[in-house]
Amino acid sequence: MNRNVAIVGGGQTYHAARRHDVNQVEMVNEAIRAALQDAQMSIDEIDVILISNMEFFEGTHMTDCWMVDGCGAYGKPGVKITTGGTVGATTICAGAHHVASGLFDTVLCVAFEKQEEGDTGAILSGVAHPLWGRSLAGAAVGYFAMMGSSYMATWGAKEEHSAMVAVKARQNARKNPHAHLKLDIGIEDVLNSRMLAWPIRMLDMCPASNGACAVILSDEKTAKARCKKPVWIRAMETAHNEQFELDWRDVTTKRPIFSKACSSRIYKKLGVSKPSEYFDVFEIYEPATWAELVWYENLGLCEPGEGFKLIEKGITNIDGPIPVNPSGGVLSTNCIGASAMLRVWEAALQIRRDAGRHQVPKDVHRTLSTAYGGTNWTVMMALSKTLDD
Amino acid sequence: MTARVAIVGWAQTKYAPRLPAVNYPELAYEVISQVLDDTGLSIERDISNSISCSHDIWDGQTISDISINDVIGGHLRNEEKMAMDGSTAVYYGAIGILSGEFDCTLLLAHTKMSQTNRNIVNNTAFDPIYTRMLGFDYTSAAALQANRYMYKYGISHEQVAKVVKKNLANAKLNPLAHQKGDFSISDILSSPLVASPLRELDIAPDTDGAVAMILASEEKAREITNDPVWVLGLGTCYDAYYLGDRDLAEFMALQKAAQRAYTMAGIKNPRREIDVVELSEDFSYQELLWTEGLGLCAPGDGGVLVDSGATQINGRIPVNPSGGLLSGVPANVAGLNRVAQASMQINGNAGEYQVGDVRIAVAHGHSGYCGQHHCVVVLGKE
Amino acid sequence: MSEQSKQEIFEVDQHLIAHSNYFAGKMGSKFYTTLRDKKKILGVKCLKCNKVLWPPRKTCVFCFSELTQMVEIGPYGTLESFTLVTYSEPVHPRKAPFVYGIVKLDGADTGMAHFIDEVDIDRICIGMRVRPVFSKERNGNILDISYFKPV
Amino acid sequence: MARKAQELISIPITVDVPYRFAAGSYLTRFFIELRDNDKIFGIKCPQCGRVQLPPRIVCAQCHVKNEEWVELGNEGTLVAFTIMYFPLTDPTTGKPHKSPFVYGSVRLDGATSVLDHFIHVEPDMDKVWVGMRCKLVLRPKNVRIGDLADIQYFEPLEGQKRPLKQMTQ
Repeated sequence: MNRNVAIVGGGQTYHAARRHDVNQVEMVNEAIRAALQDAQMSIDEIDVILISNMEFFEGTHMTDCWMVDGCGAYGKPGVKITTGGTVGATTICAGAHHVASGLFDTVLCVAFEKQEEGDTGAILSGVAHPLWGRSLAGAAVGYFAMMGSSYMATWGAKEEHSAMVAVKARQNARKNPHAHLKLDIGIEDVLNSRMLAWPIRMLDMCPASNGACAVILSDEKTAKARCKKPVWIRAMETAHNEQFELDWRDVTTKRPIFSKACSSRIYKKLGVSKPSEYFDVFEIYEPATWAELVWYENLGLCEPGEGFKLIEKGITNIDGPIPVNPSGGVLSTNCIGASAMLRVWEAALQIRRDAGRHQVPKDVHRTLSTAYGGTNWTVMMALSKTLDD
Repeated sequence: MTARVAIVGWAQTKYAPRLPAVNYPELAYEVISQVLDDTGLSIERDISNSISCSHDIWDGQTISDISINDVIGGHLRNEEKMAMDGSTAVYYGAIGILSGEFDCTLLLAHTKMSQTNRNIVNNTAFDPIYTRMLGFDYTSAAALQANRYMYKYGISHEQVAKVVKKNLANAKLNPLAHQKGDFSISDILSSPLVASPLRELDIAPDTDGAVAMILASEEKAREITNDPVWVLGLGTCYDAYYLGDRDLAEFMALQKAAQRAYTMAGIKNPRREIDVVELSEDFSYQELLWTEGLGLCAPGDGGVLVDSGATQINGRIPVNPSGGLLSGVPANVAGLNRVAQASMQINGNAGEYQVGDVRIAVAHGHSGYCGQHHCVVVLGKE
Repeated sequence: MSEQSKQEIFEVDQHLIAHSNYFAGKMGSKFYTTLRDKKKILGVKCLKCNKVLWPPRKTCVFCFSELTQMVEIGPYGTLESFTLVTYSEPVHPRKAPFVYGIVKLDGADTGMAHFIDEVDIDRICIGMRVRPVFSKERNGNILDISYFKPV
Repeated sequence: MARKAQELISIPITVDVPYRFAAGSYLTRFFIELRDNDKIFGIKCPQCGRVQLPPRIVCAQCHVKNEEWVELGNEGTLVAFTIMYFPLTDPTTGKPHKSPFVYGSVRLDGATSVLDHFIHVEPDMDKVWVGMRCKLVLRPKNVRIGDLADIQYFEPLEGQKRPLKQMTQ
């Protein structure tokens, strides 16, 4: 990047299944006002506004234009970028590009989803090719079920291990006032929840949430002048995957995988050899429990086949040596368009030590966030506390 | 701007009302493989990232870049999608290169308008709480804008028809255009009424097609071509959303987007310094309104400008020598097609519709109804 | 692929159908319950811009101020623009031909897009004074106003 | 002062957009072969040799144009599966698939890609396993329309036994 870019503020709504009290514009505005307040900025100081959500999830075309009032975008530059579930992170990348280009100093990135208003089932089934598998679509659950059965058959993990992930997420969420599913549950509760597609149960999956997140980025000069605790964007990487070959669900695959390709690129950029030591906190995009275990391995936090041992030993707990998703993650809050932005914002809060009750006890200098969407796509972002970290 | 970005290649399909033999990834691949062949670049070796440009609802697929990913070289690589007009791909692509993150970016815009109904698609761009149930679409909204504009400034039907006459005549020179011909003003004013004052010939026709383009950093551009087209200025701007929020005869957002692009390009007097303009007139009257917004004449003088013949292909400031969108360019593809057409003018490659020696060209795109978001790109020669 | 070019053209008809439900928000709800129950039209006042906006919204589009003060506007208004629509689509609640207009209600600074009816199409003009005709059966949506007609 | 909760209004709208999707040159040939000749064709990448399903214009891995058609067997191996308990709605009909049912990925003989479809076995973990051999069952010719639904399901080949080592639980 030609200029250093910092996160100088951010905000989010509380996330919930029902937000009958606000329309989409009003909900987005809540996050924006929170972000401006956090950054101690007025809307007049924002140079560019980037607005994103899952395109057409709420059945509305050109949502960015509709959001203009609530975002303060009237008369300002901006564009709408969409990349599916990764879009929140893509939007922060786009914001960083805007700042690094030298054309703009301060950028407001906005991401949201009001899932209750759209027909999520119908729109999700539209992800499938219209002539290839749409009649069987909506099988995101089936996809992660196959991942789970492949994981168990290959590595000898048990359903209890995925349940441990489900419990960790919801117990962490109880410490996060913004999270959606704050459940005081144990392993038995997960195993007794409704079977959706073996071995995926209701509590193995993410919820459908309403919510928004906004993050403000600035150049180094503005950040140092205006912000007490700037968090620096150190590297970003995007990797998509081809349309029809979805090998992630098969843990034995020998083919190059988006997640490993992307992490090895970002590690190379940063000179990381041992990610579990280099990064202090991970905020990853896990739409289902089994995906979290596969992420551990794909990110190199452990050897292949060892992911379930990390959760078993509590290593990824909020107070463990490698905390993963202290916020409660996507398993606790999934306002899809905003989910990937929340991963980055929650990581920034950890660096600032502003995460409140879900702050990890250890020192946090560096974090890694991942996103997930499309047909196995990811965007990764590394943040640091200082430019020397 | 100290660092510079260049357009080093582009390719377009032939435009047609309906291309039923190909699906949209195949349509996209046609232009992607052509632009790679023309520039001698390979995805693996040269392209650092790609940006596609389309809408899920037009494509009939959720996250529709899923279907574009393979043909654009997105596998294990960086691909992003603009859910806006194609001009914004140039804007965002150039910003990515200026950021230092990328040095060679493949852009794509595609739409098959024939596969759905534009009015139903565009109805969903109206807010669901106060407007959508009334059944508006871009054509009926544009008709309100046209009427307001013509009323406010006394623009005549003949003046608006002159845009159609000029563009469809220009299109005869453009081998890729599909709507073209010599029409008299009375032919145009007697074409079937759609939504007053707009008639069939006032409205860009349903079209299928795609455009691909490659942007490069200055260093990379020098390796690729001897004829780079430089991106000198960029500007975007959002306007108010609701139809009644603004006087539809005004163009604050276009004016601001243009001002940003001109300032960046060092253009002080657009009327003198710009040699050719390719703008997005989804509807005939918009060419007049947008020429005002781009500062080519005073507010309200769009009609006078077209009367003067200045915007003719051989005029003082030719507008849409390619035939414009009225000649048949798909929604969303529009802005990227405008940039490609303007680039052809810069390089002297526009064939029969070359307007002479072009040093500065302006391309324009807009998204939403009645110009809710504008994007202006200033291009220049070495 | 000469073999393929001779193939039949294969197309498949599908619909993408999504049942959505959009919440109006508290201010929007007040607008609709007032329209439905009292046949009154509310806007919202921006004290900073000194403008009254329709539709009501919690943030001023022009200055980003938070808005709270709802005020009654209309019912009379002035036609800002209009169009006669000649085509029909399934999304239209009325059969063509019909007229759309933008009406700036008295006391408001922004316009409302809606239907215009009971009007002689040859005599309709910008600047014409109009008033709303409310639907007999009102359900809390924008069609609770049936259309505007000349005063 | 007790305040009555405000009535919150919502506006239901059904978005219904019609499409006429072009299958394109590759899928057209695939569907016609399936519909008229009971054959499944994949497409082979000239560079990496992957035989891909569905047939498509480029190999995403090599970014080269695919041109070589390869006829695949109508038998294959189950590589992943799940039992769906969730009554998934078929978006093209609006009706739910009857649950529970088995749904899996089969690698047809000769293909690199897998094909996801229904597996016609009892929804019982002991009756289905990774590595199970299956064959395609097509709809009767007179009702085929040139669609993936012309494949009814995969059914297991007879005379197979579940391998002992593969205990799922």
